[in-house]
Amino acid sequence: MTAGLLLLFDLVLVTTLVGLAIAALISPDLRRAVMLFIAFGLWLALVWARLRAPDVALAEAAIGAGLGGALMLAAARRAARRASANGGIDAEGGEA
Amino acid sequence: MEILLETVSLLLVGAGAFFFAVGTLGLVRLPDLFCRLHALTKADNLGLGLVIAGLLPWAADPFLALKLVLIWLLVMLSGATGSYLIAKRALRGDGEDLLE
Amino acid sequence: MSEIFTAAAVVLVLTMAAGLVRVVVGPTPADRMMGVQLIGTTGIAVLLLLGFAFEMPALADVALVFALLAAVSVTALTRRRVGQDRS
Amino acid sequence: MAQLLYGGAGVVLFALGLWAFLVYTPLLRKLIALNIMGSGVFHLLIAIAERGELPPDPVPHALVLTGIVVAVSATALALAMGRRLEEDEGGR
Repeated sequence: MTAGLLLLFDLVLVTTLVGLAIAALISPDLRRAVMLFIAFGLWLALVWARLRAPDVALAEAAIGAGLGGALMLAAARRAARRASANGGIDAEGGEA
Repeated sequence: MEILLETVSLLLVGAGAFFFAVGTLGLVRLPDLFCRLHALTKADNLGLGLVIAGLLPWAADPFLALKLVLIWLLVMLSGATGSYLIAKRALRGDGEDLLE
Repeated sequence: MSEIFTAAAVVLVLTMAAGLVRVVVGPTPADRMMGVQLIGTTGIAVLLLLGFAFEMPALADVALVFALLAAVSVTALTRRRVGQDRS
Repeated sequence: MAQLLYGGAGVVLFALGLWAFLVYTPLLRKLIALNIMGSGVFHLLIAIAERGELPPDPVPHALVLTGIVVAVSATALALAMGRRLEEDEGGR
Protein backbone atom coordinates (compact mmCIF):
# COMPACT_ATOMS: atom_id res chain seq x y z
CA MET A 1 0.00 0.00 0.00
CA THR A 2 2.63 2.46 1.09
CA ALA A 3 5.09 1.23 -1.53
CA GLY A 4 2.56 1.78 -4.33
CA LEU A 5 1.69 5.24 -3.08
CA LEU A 6 5.35 6.10 -2.81
CA LEU A 7 5.98 4.90 -6.37
CA LEU A 8 3.13 7.10 -7.61
CA PHE A 9 4.64 10.01 -5.65
CA ASP A 10 8.05 9.38 -7.24
CA LEU A 11 6.61 9.22 -10.73
CA VAL A 12 4.71 12.51 -10.38
CA LEU A 13 7.75 14.19 -8.84
CA VAL A 14 10.22 13.07 -11.53
CA THR A 15 7.91 13.76 -14.47
CA THR A 16 7.19 17.28 -13.29
CA LEU A 17 10.87 17.93 -12.55
CA VAL A 18 11.91 17.05 -16.10
CA GLY A 19 8.97 19.01 -17.51
CA LEU A 20 9.98 22.08 -15.50
CA ALA A 21 13.57 21.81 -16.76
CA ILE A 22 12.37 21.62 -20.37
CA ALA A 23 10.02 24.60 -19.86
CA ALA A 24 12.78 26.68 -18.25
CA LEU A 25 15.21 25.90 -21.06
CA ILE A 26 12.99 26.52 -24.09
CA SER A 27 10.93 29.48 -22.80
CA PRO A 28 11.24 32.46 -25.19
CA ASP A 29 10.88 35.15 -22.48
CA LEU A 30 13.96 35.58 -20.30
CA ARG A 31 12.17 36.56 -17.09
CA ARG A 32 9.80 33.64 -17.44
CA ALA A 33 12.81 31.36 -17.82
CA VAL A 34 14.29 32.73 -14.58
CA MET A 35 11.04 32.25 -12.65
CA LEU A 36 10.70 28.72 -13.98
CA PHE A 37 14.27 28.16 -12.81
CA ILE A 38 13.30 29.29 -9.28
CA ALA A 39 10.35 26.87 -9.34
CA PHE A 40 12.74 24.18 -10.58
CA GLY A 41 15.04 24.81 -7.62
CA LEU A 42 12.12 24.51 -5.18
CA TRP A 43 11.02 21.27 -6.80
CA LEU A 44 14.57 19.90 -6.67
CA ALA A 45 14.70 20.64 -2.94
CA LEU A 46 11.45 18.71 -2.52
CA VAL A 47 12.90 15.71 -4.41
CA TRP A 48 16.02 15.71 -2.27
CA ALA A 49 13.93 15.84 0.89
CA ARG A 50 12.11 12.77 -0.45
CA LEU A 51 15.50 11.05 -0.99
CA ARG A 52 16.22 11.57 2.73
CA ALA A 53 18.87 14.30 2.30
CA PRO A 54 17.38 17.17 4.35
CA ASP A 55 20.68 19.03 4.74
CA VAL A 56 21.23 19.18 1.00
CA ALA A 57 17.60 20.19 0.44
CA LEU A 58 18.08 23.04 2.92
CA ALA A 59 21.18 24.32 1.10
CA GLU A 60 19.53 24.04 -2.32
CA ALA A 61 16.38 25.91 -1.20
CA ALA A 62 18.31 28.70 0.51
CA ILE A 63 21.28 29.12 -1.81
CA GLY A 64 20.39 27.54 -5.13
CA ALA A 65 16.80 28.71 -5.53
CA GLY A 66 16.79 31.78 -3.27
CA LEU A 67 20.13 33.50 -3.77
CA GLY A 68 20.77 32.29 -7.32
CA GLY A 69 17.19 33.05 -8.34
CA ALA A 70 17.32 36.58 -6.92
CA LEU A 71 20.66 37.22 -8.71
CA MET A 72 19.30 36.00 -12.02
CA LEU A 73 16.05 37.94 -11.56
CA ALA A 74 18.04 41.16 -11.12
CA ALA A 75 20.13 40.38 -14.22
CA ALA A 76 17.01 39.57 -16.26
CA ARG A 77 15.26 42.83 -15.36
CA ARG A 78 18.43 44.76 -16.27
CA ALA A 79 18.40 43.01 -19.62
CA ALA A 80 14.70 43.84 -20.11
CA ARG A 81 15.31 47.51 -19.24
CA ARG A 82 18.24 47.76 -21.64
CA ALA A 83 16.15 46.17 -24.34
CA SER A 84 13.28 48.64 -23.87
CA ALA A 85 15.83 51.48 -23.87
CA ASN A 86 17.38 50.21 -27.10
CA GLY A 87 13.92 49.65 -28.51
CA GLY A 88 12.67 46.31 -29.76
CA ILE A 89 15.41 43.76 -30.16
CA ASP A 90 16.99 42.51 -26.97
CA ALA A 91 20.76 42.26 -26.60
CA GLU A 92 20.28 39.32 -24.25
CA GLY A 93 17.94 37.45 -26.60
CA GLY A 94 14.23 37.05 -26.05
CA GLU A 95 11.64 39.77 -26.37
CA ALA A 96 11.44 42.46 -23.69
CA MET B 1 -9.16 7.15 21.88
CA GLU B 2 -6.53 6.40 19.25
CA ILE B 3 -9.23 5.93 16.63
CA LEU B 4 -10.85 9.24 17.53
CA LEU B 5 -7.52 11.05 17.25
CA GLU B 6 -6.82 9.44 13.89
CA THR B 7 -10.25 10.40 12.58
CA VAL B 8 -9.90 14.03 13.66
CA SER B 9 -6.40 14.21 12.17
CA LEU B 10 -7.58 12.65 8.92
CA LEU B 11 -10.44 15.14 8.68
CA LEU B 12 -8.18 18.12 9.31
CA VAL B 13 -5.50 17.03 6.82
CA GLY B 14 -8.20 16.26 4.25
CA ALA B 15 -9.76 19.69 4.73
CA GLY B 16 -6.33 21.29 4.32
CA ALA B 17 -5.70 19.39 1.09
CA PHE B 18 -9.16 20.46 -0.11
CA PHE B 19 -8.36 24.12 0.53
CA PHE B 20 -5.03 23.79 -1.29
CA ALA B 21 -6.81 22.19 -4.26
CA VAL B 22 -9.45 24.94 -4.35
CA GLY B 23 -6.79 27.64 -4.07
CA THR B 24 -4.85 26.14 -6.97
CA LEU B 25 -8.04 25.88 -9.02
CA GLY B 26 -8.75 29.54 -8.30
CA LEU B 27 -5.22 30.55 -9.24
CA VAL B 28 -5.53 28.77 -12.56
CA ARG B 29 -9.11 29.69 -13.47
CA LEU B 30 -9.90 33.18 -12.14
CA PRO B 31 -9.80 36.03 -14.66
CA ASP B 32 -7.51 38.76 -13.28
CA LEU B 33 -4.65 39.41 -10.92
CA PHE B 34 -6.57 40.57 -7.85
CA CYS B 35 -9.01 37.64 -7.92
CA ARG B 36 -6.05 35.29 -8.17
CA LEU B 37 -4.40 37.03 -5.23
CA HIS B 38 -7.57 36.41 -3.22
CA ALA B 39 -7.53 32.69 -4.04
CA LEU B 40 -3.82 32.44 -3.28
CA THR B 41 -4.10 33.83 0.24
CA LYS B 42 -6.94 31.46 1.12
CA ALA B 43 -4.78 28.48 0.18
CA ASP B 44 -1.81 29.93 2.05
CA ASN B 45 -3.43 30.64 5.37
CA LEU B 46 -6.30 28.20 5.75
CA GLY B 47 -4.90 25.18 3.91
CA LEU B 48 -1.53 25.19 5.62
CA GLY B 49 -3.15 25.96 8.98
CA LEU B 50 -5.50 22.98 8.72
CA VAL B 51 -2.74 20.60 7.62
CA ILE B 52 -0.54 21.72 10.52
CA ALA B 53 -3.46 21.40 12.95
CA GLY B 54 -3.94 17.84 11.74
CA LEU B 55 -0.24 17.07 12.22
CA LEU B 56 0.08 18.61 15.70
CA PRO B 57 -1.15 15.60 17.77
CA TRP B 58 1.51 13.38 16.21
CA ALA B 59 4.46 15.62 17.06
CA ALA B 60 6.97 13.71 19.18
CA ASP B 61 7.97 16.55 21.50
CA PRO B 62 6.52 19.98 22.31
CA PHE B 63 9.35 21.82 20.55
CA LEU B 64 8.48 20.22 17.21
CA ALA B 65 4.85 21.30 17.72
CA LEU B 66 6.03 24.81 18.53
CA LYS B 67 8.13 24.82 15.36
CA LEU B 68 5.11 23.80 13.27
CA VAL B 69 3.02 26.65 14.68
CA LEU B 70 5.94 29.01 14.08
CA ILE B 71 6.11 27.93 10.42
CA TRP B 72 2.42 28.69 10.05
CA LEU B 73 2.75 32.14 11.59
CA LEU B 74 5.77 32.90 9.39
CA VAL B 75 3.92 31.86 6.25
CA MET B 76 0.93 34.03 7.18
CA LEU B 77 3.20 37.02 7.80
CA SER B 78 5.25 36.64 4.61
CA GLY B 79 2.17 35.82 2.54
CA ALA B 80 0.35 38.94 3.72
CA THR B 81 3.40 41.13 3.09
CA GLY B 82 4.06 39.68 -0.35
CA SER B 83 0.44 39.99 -1.43
CA TYR B 84 0.39 43.60 -0.24
CA LEU B 85 3.54 44.41 -2.23
CA ILE B 86 2.26 42.78 -5.41
CA ALA B 87 -1.18 44.44 -5.13
CA LYS B 88 0.34 47.86 -4.40
CA ARG B 89 2.63 47.82 -7.41
CA ALA B 90 -0.12 46.49 -9.64
CA LEU B 91 -2.65 49.11 -8.46
CA ARG B 92 -0.33 52.06 -8.84
CA GLY B 93 0.26 51.09 -12.45
CA ASP B 94 3.86 52.25 -12.63
CA GLY B 95 5.33 48.80 -12.30
CA GLU B 96 6.36 49.00 -15.92
CA ASP B 97 8.41 45.83 -15.83
CA LEU B 98 6.20 44.05 -13.30
CA LEU B 99 3.19 44.17 -15.59
CA GLU B 100 5.11 44.21 -18.90
CA MET C 1 -1.17 6.70 9.87
CA SER C 2 1.78 7.10 7.55
CA GLU C 3 -0.31 5.85 4.59
CA ILE C 4 -2.73 8.72 5.14
CA PHE C 5 0.10 11.24 5.25
CA THR C 6 1.65 9.81 2.07
CA ALA C 7 -1.71 9.88 0.28
CA ALA C 8 -2.25 13.51 1.27
CA ALA C 9 1.28 14.30 0.05
CA VAL C 10 0.48 12.72 -3.33
CA VAL C 11 -2.70 14.84 -3.63
CA LEU C 12 -0.80 17.99 -2.73
CA VAL C 13 1.98 17.24 -5.24
CA LEU C 14 -0.68 16.83 -7.93
CA THR C 15 -2.16 20.24 -7.06
CA MET C 16 1.35 21.74 -7.18
CA ALA C 17 1.82 20.34 -10.66
CA ALA C 18 -1.53 21.90 -11.65
CA GLY C 19 -0.49 25.25 -10.20
CA LEU C 20 2.60 25.23 -12.44
CA VAL C 21 0.26 26.02 -15.33
CA ARG C 22 -0.05 29.55 -13.96
CA VAL C 23 3.73 29.91 -13.81
CA VAL C 24 4.06 28.84 -17.43
CA VAL C 25 1.19 30.77 -19.05
CA GLY C 26 0.68 33.66 -16.59
CA PRO C 27 0.45 36.85 -18.64
CA THR C 28 2.41 39.08 -16.23
CA PRO C 29 5.48 38.42 -14.06
CA ALA C 30 3.33 39.13 -10.98
CA ASP C 31 1.07 36.20 -11.88
CA ARG C 32 4.08 33.96 -12.28
CA MET C 33 5.47 35.03 -8.92
CA MET C 34 2.13 34.22 -7.32
CA GLY C 35 2.37 30.75 -8.83
CA VAL C 36 5.85 30.33 -7.36
CA GLN C 37 4.53 31.50 -3.99
CA LEU C 38 1.74 28.91 -4.05
CA ILE C 39 4.28 26.22 -4.97
CA GLY C 40 6.36 27.27 -1.98
CA THR C 41 3.44 27.07 0.44
CA THR C 42 2.21 23.74 -0.86
CA GLY C 43 5.79 22.51 -0.74
CA ILE C 44 5.90 23.36 2.96
CA ALA C 45 2.80 21.24 3.55
CA VAL C 46 4.26 18.34 1.52
CA LEU C 47 7.56 18.54 3.41
CA LEU C 48 5.81 18.44 6.78
CA LEU C 49 3.64 15.48 5.73
CA LEU C 50 6.70 13.61 4.42
CA GLY C 51 8.60 14.40 7.60
CA PHE C 52 5.87 12.78 9.67
CA ALA C 53 5.47 9.83 7.27
CA PHE C 54 9.22 9.02 7.19
CA GLU C 55 9.71 10.03 10.86
CA MET C 56 12.38 12.59 9.95
CA PRO C 57 11.83 15.72 12.06
CA ALA C 58 14.71 17.46 10.23
CA LEU C 59 12.36 18.13 7.32
CA ALA C 60 10.60 20.79 9.44
CA ASP C 61 13.79 22.88 9.15
CA VAL C 62 13.65 22.63 5.37
CA ALA C 63 10.03 23.78 5.54
CA LEU C 64 11.14 26.80 7.58
CA VAL C 65 13.65 27.74 4.87
CA PHE C 66 10.91 27.42 2.22
CA ALA C 67 8.81 29.88 4.22
CA LEU C 68 11.66 32.40 4.22
CA LEU C 69 12.34 31.90 0.52
CA ALA C 70 8.89 33.10 -0.55
CA ALA C 71 9.44 36.43 1.21
CA VAL C 72 12.90 36.87 -0.37
CA SER C 73 11.79 36.15 -3.93
CA VAL C 74 8.73 38.44 -3.74
CA THR C 75 10.93 41.25 -2.41
CA ALA C 76 13.45 40.67 -5.21
CA LEU C 77 10.63 40.92 -7.75
CA THR C 78 8.87 44.04 -6.44
CA ARG C 79 11.85 46.13 -5.38
CA ARG C 80 12.77 49.30 -7.24
CA ARG C 81 15.82 51.51 -7.36
CA VAL C 82 15.85 54.41 -4.94
CA GLY C 83 15.69 57.13 -7.57
CA GLN C 84 12.89 55.33 -9.35
CA ASP C 85 10.57 55.28 -6.33
CA ARG C 86 7.79 57.86 -6.55
CA SER C 87 5.97 57.19 -3.30
CA MET D 1 13.69 0.99 -8.10
CA ALA D 2 13.57 4.51 -6.72
CA GLN D 3 17.34 4.74 -7.18
CA LEU D 4 17.04 3.84 -10.85
CA LEU D 5 14.15 6.28 -11.42
CA TYR D 6 15.86 9.24 -9.79
CA GLY D 7 19.27 8.43 -11.30
CA GLY D 8 17.71 8.30 -14.76
CA ALA D 9 16.07 11.67 -14.13
CA GLY D 10 19.49 13.09 -13.22
CA VAL D 11 20.98 11.83 -16.49
CA VAL D 12 18.06 13.32 -18.46
CA LEU D 13 18.53 16.68 -16.72
CA PHE D 14 22.26 16.66 -17.54
CA ALA D 15 21.56 15.91 -21.20
CA LEU D 16 18.93 18.67 -21.43
CA GLY D 17 21.27 21.21 -19.84
CA LEU D 18 24.14 20.26 -22.13
CA TRP D 19 21.91 20.62 -25.19
CA ALA D 20 20.69 24.06 -24.17
CA PHE D 21 24.21 25.17 -23.21
CA LEU D 22 25.44 24.36 -26.70
CA VAL D 23 22.44 25.75 -28.58
CA TYR D 24 21.78 29.19 -27.01
CA THR D 25 24.17 32.15 -27.21
CA PRO D 26 22.90 34.76 -24.62
CA LEU D 27 24.82 34.72 -21.33
CA LEU D 28 21.88 34.37 -18.93
CA ARG D 29 20.45 31.48 -20.90
CA LYS D 30 23.80 29.74 -20.88
CA LEU D 31 23.95 30.23 -17.11
CA ILE D 32 20.50 28.70 -16.58
CA ALA D 33 21.50 25.76 -18.77
CA LEU D 34 24.75 25.35 -16.84
CA ASN D 35 22.90 25.37 -13.52
CA ILE D 36 20.42 22.76 -14.71
CA MET D 37 23.32 20.64 -15.98
CA GLY D 38 24.96 20.82 -12.56
CA SER D 39 21.66 19.99 -10.88
CA GLY D 40 21.52 16.82 -12.97
CA VAL D 41 24.92 15.73 -11.65
CA PHE D 42 23.89 16.53 -8.05
CA HIS D 43 20.67 14.62 -8.55
CA LEU D 44 22.55 11.54 -9.74
CA LEU D 45 24.89 11.71 -6.72
CA ILE D 46 21.99 12.01 -4.26
CA ALA D 47 20.17 9.14 -5.94
CA ILE D 48 23.30 6.97 -5.61
CA ALA D 49 23.59 7.87 -1.92
CA GLU D 50 20.04 6.64 -1.19
CA ARG D 51 20.27 2.99 -0.06
CA GLY D 52 16.74 1.84 0.71
CA GLU D 53 16.46 0.66 4.29
CA LEU D 54 19.92 1.73 5.43
CA PRO D 55 20.53 5.39 6.25
CA PRO D 56 21.89 7.26 3.21
CA ASP D 57 25.60 7.58 2.48
CA PRO D 58 26.90 10.92 3.88
CA VAL D 59 29.92 11.42 1.58
CA PRO D 60 27.97 12.27 -1.63
CA HIS D 61 25.80 14.58 0.49
CA ALA D 62 28.87 16.54 1.56
CA LEU D 63 30.12 16.67 -2.04
CA VAL D 64 26.78 18.01 -3.29
CA LEU D 65 26.58 20.56 -0.47
CA THR D 66 29.95 22.00 -1.52
CA GLY D 67 28.98 21.82 -5.18
CA ILE D 68 25.83 23.91 -4.67
CA VAL D 69 27.78 26.72 -3.04
CA VAL D 70 30.45 26.66 -5.76
CA ALA D 71 27.81 26.69 -8.50
CA VAL D 72 26.10 29.79 -7.10
CA SER D 73 29.44 31.57 -6.66
CA ALA D 74 30.38 30.78 -10.26
CA THR D 75 26.99 32.10 -11.43
CA ALA D 76 27.49 35.36 -9.54
CA LEU D 77 31.01 35.77 -10.95
CA ALA D 78 29.79 35.17 -14.51
CA LEU D 79 26.95 37.69 -14.09
CA ALA D 80 29.36 40.33 -12.75
CA MET D 81 31.79 39.76 -15.63
CA GLY D 82 28.99 39.95 -18.17
CA ARG D 83 27.83 43.24 -16.70
CA ARG D 84 31.34 44.67 -16.86
CA LEU D 85 31.63 43.60 -20.50
CA GLU D 86 28.36 45.35 -21.31
CA GLU D 87 29.56 48.58 -19.69
CA ASP D 88 32.90 48.44 -21.54
CA GLU D 89 31.17 48.05 -24.84
CA GLY D 90 29.23 51.23 -24.01
CA GLY D 91 25.81 49.94 -25.00
CA ARG D 92 27.47 48.79 -28.22
